[in-house]
Amino acid sequence: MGNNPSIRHTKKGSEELEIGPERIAIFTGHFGSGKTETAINYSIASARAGKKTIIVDLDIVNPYFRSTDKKDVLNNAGIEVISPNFAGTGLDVPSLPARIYSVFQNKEYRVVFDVGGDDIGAVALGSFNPYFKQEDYRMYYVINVHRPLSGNKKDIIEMLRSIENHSRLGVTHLINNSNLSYETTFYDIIKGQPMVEEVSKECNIPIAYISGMPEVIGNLPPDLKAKAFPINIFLHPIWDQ
Amino acid sequence: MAQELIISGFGGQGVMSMGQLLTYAGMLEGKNVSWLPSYGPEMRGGTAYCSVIITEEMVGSPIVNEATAVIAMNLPSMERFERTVNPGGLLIVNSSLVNKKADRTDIDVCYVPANEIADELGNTRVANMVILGAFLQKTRAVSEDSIIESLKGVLGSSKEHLIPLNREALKRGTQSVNP
Amino acid sequence: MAKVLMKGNEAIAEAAIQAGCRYFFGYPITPQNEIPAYMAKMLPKVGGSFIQAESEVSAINMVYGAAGAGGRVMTSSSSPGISLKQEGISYIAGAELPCLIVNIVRGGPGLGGIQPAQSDYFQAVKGGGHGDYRVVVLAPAGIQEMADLVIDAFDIADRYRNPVMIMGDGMLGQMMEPVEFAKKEVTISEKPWATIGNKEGKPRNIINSLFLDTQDMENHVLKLFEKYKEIEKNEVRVECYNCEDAEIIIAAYGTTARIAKNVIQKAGAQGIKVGLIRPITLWPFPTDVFKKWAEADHVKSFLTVEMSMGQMIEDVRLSIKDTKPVHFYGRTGGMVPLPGDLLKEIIKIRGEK
Amino acid sequence: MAKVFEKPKALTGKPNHYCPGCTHGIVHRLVAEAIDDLGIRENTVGVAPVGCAVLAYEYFNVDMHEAAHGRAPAVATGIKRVLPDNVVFTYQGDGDLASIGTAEIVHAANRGEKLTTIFINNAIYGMTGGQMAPTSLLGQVTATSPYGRSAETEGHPIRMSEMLATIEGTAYVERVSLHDIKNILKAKKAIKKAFEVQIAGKGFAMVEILSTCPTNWGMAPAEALKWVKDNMIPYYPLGVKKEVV
Repeated sequence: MGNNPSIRHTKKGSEELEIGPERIAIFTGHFGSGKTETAINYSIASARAGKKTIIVDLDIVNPYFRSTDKKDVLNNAGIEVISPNFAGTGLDVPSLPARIYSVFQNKEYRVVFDVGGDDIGAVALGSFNPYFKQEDYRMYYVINVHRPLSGNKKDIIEMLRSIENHSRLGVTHLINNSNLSYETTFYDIIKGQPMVEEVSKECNIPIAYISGMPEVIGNLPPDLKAKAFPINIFLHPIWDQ
Repeated sequence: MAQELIISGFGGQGVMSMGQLLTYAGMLEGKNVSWLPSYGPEMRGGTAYCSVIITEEMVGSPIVNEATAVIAMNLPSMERFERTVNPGGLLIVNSSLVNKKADRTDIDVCYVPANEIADELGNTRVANMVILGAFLQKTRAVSEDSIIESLKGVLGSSKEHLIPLNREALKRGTQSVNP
Repeated sequence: MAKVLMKGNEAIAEAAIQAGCRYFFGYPITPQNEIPAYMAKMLPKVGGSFIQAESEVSAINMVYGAAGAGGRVMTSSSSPGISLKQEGISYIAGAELPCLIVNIVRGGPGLGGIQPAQSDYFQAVKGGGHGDYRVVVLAPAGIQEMADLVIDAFDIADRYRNPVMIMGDGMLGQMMEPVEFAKKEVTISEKPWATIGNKEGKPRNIINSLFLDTQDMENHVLKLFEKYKEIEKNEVRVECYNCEDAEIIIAAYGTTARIAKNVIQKAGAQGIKVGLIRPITLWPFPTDVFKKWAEADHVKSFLTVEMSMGQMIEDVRLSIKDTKPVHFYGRTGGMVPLPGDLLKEIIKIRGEK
Repeated sequence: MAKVFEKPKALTGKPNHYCPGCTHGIVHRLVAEAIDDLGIRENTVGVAPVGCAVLAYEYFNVDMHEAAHGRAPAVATGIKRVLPDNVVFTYQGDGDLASIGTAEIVHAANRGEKLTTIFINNAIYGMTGGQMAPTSLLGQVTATSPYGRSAETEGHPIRMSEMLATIEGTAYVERVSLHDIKNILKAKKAIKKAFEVQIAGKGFAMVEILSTCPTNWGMAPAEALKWVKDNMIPYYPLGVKKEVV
């Protein structure tokens, strides 16, 4: 990754996230890529932009660190949350409520799907396949190059294809969310960009956003094609709350 | 006197039942008693032995490490337990199967041809009763009547016809040694 | 009823039948095989049911089912088998069901050997299975006590709706001593919570240990621990022997306590005053008794004797908060401490001061 | 006007948690109807498994036990020995019955325990999130068979009904499916029969029910039912595998 872009500190602080035109946004990606944080921030931005928003926690894989954990914050922002029946309880039955179907009927809402990690989590999308076929959606694939099994182009593309196979849906946009959690610097994000660009070129899928914490992302060079996606971290381990 | 004895022999020589008869007889006489078998692989053909305690005092540990008496029904038993007899104690050897003399000189050693005596009575299997008779003669640990009483309990009514034979074996054992 | 001469294992089985136990589920393992054999023979004669299960795992789950249905039920095994039963024991404790589990301990870890040991102490008193729970653990030192404790164990289990364990060892299981069964009337308390069919108009009974809500789960455990506090208050059993003027007090249970008693007599003959505290309940542990004797001036030190590398010694030290030295003497792997060696250890400890 | 659709007495009426299109709900209803039809509700004790049906004790309006994973037949055995005159059933999934609890089911059947077992075979682990089940089909992609189940490395899918039919203590085994109305009616008859066999004291009875898991299969409910018909039934042929008259 010797490609060291010239850094110009042209922007200061966070900027508002500009959400896409689609009614249905699906966030997929590797474990630990930052899907849930992106989905939560995306929902909040959507609500701030004046849209009636529902977030569907479709994570049937991970019992912790899920959007349902932030139900109060989301509800306060005017966002409805639909969760698996036992999310946040002591039981790991991943059953989904029938209410999920309502989001396909009522078109007034913008719907954000927070999908479970990897291709395994993406399987659950398959049960709604006939509905997705009926209208436009964006399926974001969130990439963090600083994670095992997504540190090179081959692995990233393999997972992308596998998620598409399991969910029976095509990824429409990429998000570069290369981060090292609390220790993320501006350079960590930028370091991931050339690889995400290669993936974009090979798969012919545009990069929609580069995401990161506001204080970091504010310094993006202006010549990048992707939009900045400032992320406020909502999911903290309990000892940090 | 308190008896802490080890009875040892091949599996099948009746060493366990000899110990149980003694223990049971001691209980009938109102003494404190315990019976502890060796168990495990030895049950399947090797040396089997049991520890018996008959005493007026409290029975502490049921294990006998320092014996007042040892009954050795075969050679391996004598080799293994001869050294555990207390000085001045008693070693009874089944000389039908052990053709060796004991090394110890500080103990009382009796040689009883138990199998031969039992054969004379027409049943090798009462060799254990013969040697038990010898033990009673030497120690007076319990009475012969108590042993017969216990035996009745073990044999049950269907095998009561075996009592006279066992009583005879016990008597022949008694006669085989000096008091 | 007159005294009879019985093996420890047989005495356990007979006592259980006399206590009204009618269901036994087990799997063969040495050195406790006389228990299932006795039960297989006797239970059908008293209208009970015996199953040699396909595994210890199944056996304990049959116990779980039978206990939930209101039956007076037990199982028995030895160390490796008890390890397999821990899953079920945790469920039974979680669902608050009464039952008796007998562990005739053998040497370990692993397959170990069949000779007597006390190395399952931690497993028995500190949990064994998963989760926050306690099992009442009774440690008899003779055959009469074994029989008496079996009968008490069923009552304790019913009173607190909690599994109770009898912990013996191969020696206690295999040895014979006279035992007398006091013929007393057995009254088994009502079990309105048992799943015997949901009669119209009555609340439904559910035997369960699953909680969806973490607060409910915590509340359930807190309730269990309220119960354990009651057990600690009411059920501690201990024997003190020769402690009144002892300079060294031995802490030992079961077989090792019997050996200790022998040695105490021998030491006394040599002018060394040794006492014994013998916990009969390993849980609840007789903490207060240890504390009391630790405060006595004449007691200079404690000596814990176990057939393990030293497990109960931790509870002894916790009980007296290390206010006096606590020494350890033990043999493990099926070896039994010899009285002579233990006496030497006592003489050595006395010389060190 | 006569009511045509009424909640069975043997269901509590508590809304169940199963995913849309999951066939657990149908089976619960069929079991409850059989209990009602036979008039045994007050005399029945059920055993719930670990798996998606872990909360079955909330839905069946009979006395219930919650068993550890795979152990339902052992728990049911214990109950039945204490209560020989009661009707005892287990409700188990494929991981519970055909994997971790194989020993328990085989030996309960072999002892001829007078139990009724409802066996849900949906070829996947639902609760833990779509892992390979012992009954997953060859080539089936799951979380733990990402390249498709291969006979070489994962072995062949296990046919429990055929296996248990070879056991002397088994009195009745039938495999049914829920992929259309006609088959649902057949399933209902089979479930009722499995209770009747127990009541008659004939021995062990089991109904294997080919079921769906739309969420973990990643299929819409209708697609899932079609998948049962096209893929599961050819490997798991329907019908009575054993019946002792």
